[in-house]
Amino acid sequence: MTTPAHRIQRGVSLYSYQEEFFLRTMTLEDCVRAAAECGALGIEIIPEQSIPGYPQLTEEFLQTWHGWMAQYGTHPAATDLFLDTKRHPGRWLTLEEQVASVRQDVDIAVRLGAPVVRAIINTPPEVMEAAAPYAEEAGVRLLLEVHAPFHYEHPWVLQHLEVMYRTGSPALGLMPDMGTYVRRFPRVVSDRALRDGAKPELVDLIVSTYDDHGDTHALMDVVNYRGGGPVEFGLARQATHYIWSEPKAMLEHMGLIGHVQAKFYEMTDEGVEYSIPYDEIVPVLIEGGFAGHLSSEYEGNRHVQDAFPVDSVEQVRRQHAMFARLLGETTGEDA
Amino acid sequence: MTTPAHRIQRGVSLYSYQEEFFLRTMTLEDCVRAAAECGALGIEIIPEQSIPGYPQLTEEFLQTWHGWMAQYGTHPAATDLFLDTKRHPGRWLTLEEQVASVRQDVDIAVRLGAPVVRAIINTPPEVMEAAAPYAEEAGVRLLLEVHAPFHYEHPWVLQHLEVMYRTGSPALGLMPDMGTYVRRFPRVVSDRALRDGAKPELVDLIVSTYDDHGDTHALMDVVNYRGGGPVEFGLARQATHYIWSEPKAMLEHMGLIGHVQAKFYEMTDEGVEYSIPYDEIVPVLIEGGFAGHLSSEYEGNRHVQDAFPVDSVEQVRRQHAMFARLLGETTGEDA
Amino acid sequence: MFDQYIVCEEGFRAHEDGRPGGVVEVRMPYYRGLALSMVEAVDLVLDGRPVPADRTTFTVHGHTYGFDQLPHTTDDRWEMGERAQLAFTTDEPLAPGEHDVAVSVRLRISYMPVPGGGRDSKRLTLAGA
Amino acid sequence: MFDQYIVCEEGFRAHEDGRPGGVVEVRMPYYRGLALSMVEAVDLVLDGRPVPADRTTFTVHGHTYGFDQLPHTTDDRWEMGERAQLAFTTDEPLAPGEHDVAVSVRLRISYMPVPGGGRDSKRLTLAGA
Ligand SMILES: [Mn+2]
Ligand SMILES: [Mn+2]
Repeated sequence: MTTPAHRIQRGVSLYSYQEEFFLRTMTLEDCVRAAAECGALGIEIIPEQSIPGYPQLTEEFLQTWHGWMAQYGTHPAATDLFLDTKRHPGRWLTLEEQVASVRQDVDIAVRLGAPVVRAIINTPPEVMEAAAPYAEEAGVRLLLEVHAPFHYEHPWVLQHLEVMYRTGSPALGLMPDMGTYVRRFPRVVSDRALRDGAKPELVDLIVSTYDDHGDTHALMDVVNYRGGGPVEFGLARQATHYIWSEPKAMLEHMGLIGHVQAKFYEMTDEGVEYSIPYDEIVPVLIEGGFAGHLSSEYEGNRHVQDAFPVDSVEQVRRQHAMFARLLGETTGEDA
Repeated sequence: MTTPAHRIQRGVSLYSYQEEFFLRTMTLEDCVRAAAECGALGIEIIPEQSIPGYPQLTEEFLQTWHGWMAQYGTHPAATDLFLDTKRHPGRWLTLEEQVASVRQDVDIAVRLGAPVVRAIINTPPEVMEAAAPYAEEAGVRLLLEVHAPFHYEHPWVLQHLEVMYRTGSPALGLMPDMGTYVRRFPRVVSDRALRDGAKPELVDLIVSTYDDHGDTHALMDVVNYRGGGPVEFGLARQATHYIWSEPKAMLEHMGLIGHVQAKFYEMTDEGVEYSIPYDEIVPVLIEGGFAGHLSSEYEGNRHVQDAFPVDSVEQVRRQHAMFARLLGETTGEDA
Repeated sequence: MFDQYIVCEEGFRAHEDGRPGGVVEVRMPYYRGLALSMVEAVDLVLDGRPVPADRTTFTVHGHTYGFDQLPHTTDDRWEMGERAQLAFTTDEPLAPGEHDVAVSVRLRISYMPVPGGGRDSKRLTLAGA
Repeated sequence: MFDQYIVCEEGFRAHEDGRPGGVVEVRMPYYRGLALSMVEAVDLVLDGRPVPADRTTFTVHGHTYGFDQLPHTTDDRWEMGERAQLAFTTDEPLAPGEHDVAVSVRLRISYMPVPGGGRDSKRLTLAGA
């Protein structure tokens, strides 16, 4: 198999190890090491998750952080910002406060050494526009995460694209979350609903409606007509949150795409993601000349933790074995 | 103007006078008379709304009812059934109980003299199939109300169509609700939200997203990103309940369509429905050879009652003036 | 759709027999009648204090029920627009004059995935006892 | 996503100073930390009885707050996975042995139109006082 030349780098968002980090069975250093061990050298970090005391970063922490990067051969790939527009009860952050919040996260990215900042999907386009010069000066790209159920034709994303194309700011761009390419319903989610007591025939209805990419508009209603209750309604609601469209839609905006969040729910024993067709996605990224990180976002833990041990490290390892294969890297096994 | 020959009859569902009937400012007889006075001679009745003591019908009531029909020159056009699958707490009606419920409503339709029964959208296809022979024997058609957000390609409706085409039962058919052809957002609904304190720019966003027939998938999210609260969320939810598609879609199934519910929200001073293009719908019904009732369902009262006097009689009168015009009836005014 | 009509402006009165508490008349916020088994709650908050359901009774067209009886009552109905009497017992007699009366109705409507019903509150003047 | 981890199995204890009531350790069901101003409620139900919020206090990394203080506290955070101490006062001292502890956390998460958070309940044994 020959794979075209490409400049895609592999990475991991430490979001992927949330189960173990939450339960304190892995430290932050353990997370960095785990990523490095599967050859994912780009580290994406959510400061509000991983760094107690955020938004303060101590010199000691920074020294440790950069020390790990050197020690494990990793490099900071991205940070993820949140925009807490509802920080204060009863009032919204002003535009100025929102921009200040983004600037603060740009500063943090600079100190951590990350060239990219994920702007969460609720970041308004005018905040992106106002923060762009600051990010540009800081040498950091501010990338809007295009998260399900959004897509490139959605009015909200179109408003962002208008800002990006009009200003032409090199600091602005997109960060697609591959949760926008869920071709079939994640079975870890439907299996969980079954364990929670959902009626199998209603689970089938929901899953097959999703898998047929049919009309989920009134799915909740139909589940109700068929005798569903809260568990089935929850599953039906999930089905309206996932979306599928052709990954080729990224090609049109590839110039803006600086980082990809490789959301996944389950890497099977066969080494493929159950619901997201990475074997179609990765070739699109190669074709488009994508030169950023393909950064793991494991999100299956919440769906299996009730009944099974969560092994995020193994799940990420499997995803990167798949990426190495799809990216044409010569692995030890092949040699 | 010449209008093609047609066999469409005009009618009113007494649902239209719900405000006045609820408040006891109109009696049931007043409702029948009001319909007759606008030339809508087909009376659609919701027994559970209009007949205290349902499901019992006294001989005295029946005599009065048929007396009104004779007195006002009206005739029963349809009854509307509900299927209370959750009648008992903690358990669902069995299939047998559901069929028995439908049969009971068929009996009531027969006693009231109505040739058509509206089957509510939550009626399962297997209940329709099981009740069809009974309805056929009773000489009554059981018509599934195709209500927003359902349409003829929706899996739920497809299951019903499968039963209808497979059994070929003359007792089964469809009753489209014209709330499935809402081309633009009803302004009585958005005006109410403004009176309830919704931010004008968010009302504009919701209305224009609907009117552009854009993606309402994440509309609630965007309204949140833009600072919306409960009133705006309620309006966004409304926007996902209305639907628009081409009325011509009815042509394919016209053989099954035995009655049409002419849902409306506002007849303007200019004599048109603000949001539903009846000037496109009526020609489709004529073209398809529709021979049932076009039966008013006024539903604007709930959106104006907080601030304005409700005049359902005038609203229905205006709708029928419009229908008379679109159906090419010679009116006194033209003569 | 009829939330604003739930609490009737008329008929708010103390018990005739002098027991502490009274009666408020209420209508169902729905466009048809329902068997009582589908009336899940008619909750009363009087002057800001919730009145427990077991201190209220519910009367439609002369038939009185406790709220523990409603779930099993499939052969009687709260008709569309009908004024039902929600009778309640309080510790102290109601003071003459104005009171805040808030009523929330929860209905089990089969075609809806979420509970139906609605809420209303009005400031009512106690009718002369 | 972390509902089942809200109530910590360890650390459920009576007050050391003998006041009636005790402490339960709780974690936030969310994948990041939040400023305390966005923690809208941490409601405790003990053996089926709700404990009013004004009889509880909330401690993160040694800083103790009343729930009336949280809305204004934007400069301290409940970190991801951090065990906070929810201290509560009861009328009677807690009986030794097992208790039902139910905690519901409500969070104001800006990108969500509905409240975030979650709930958990566990049967916990009171640590020897
Ligand atoms: Mn993501
Ligand atoms: Mn209808």
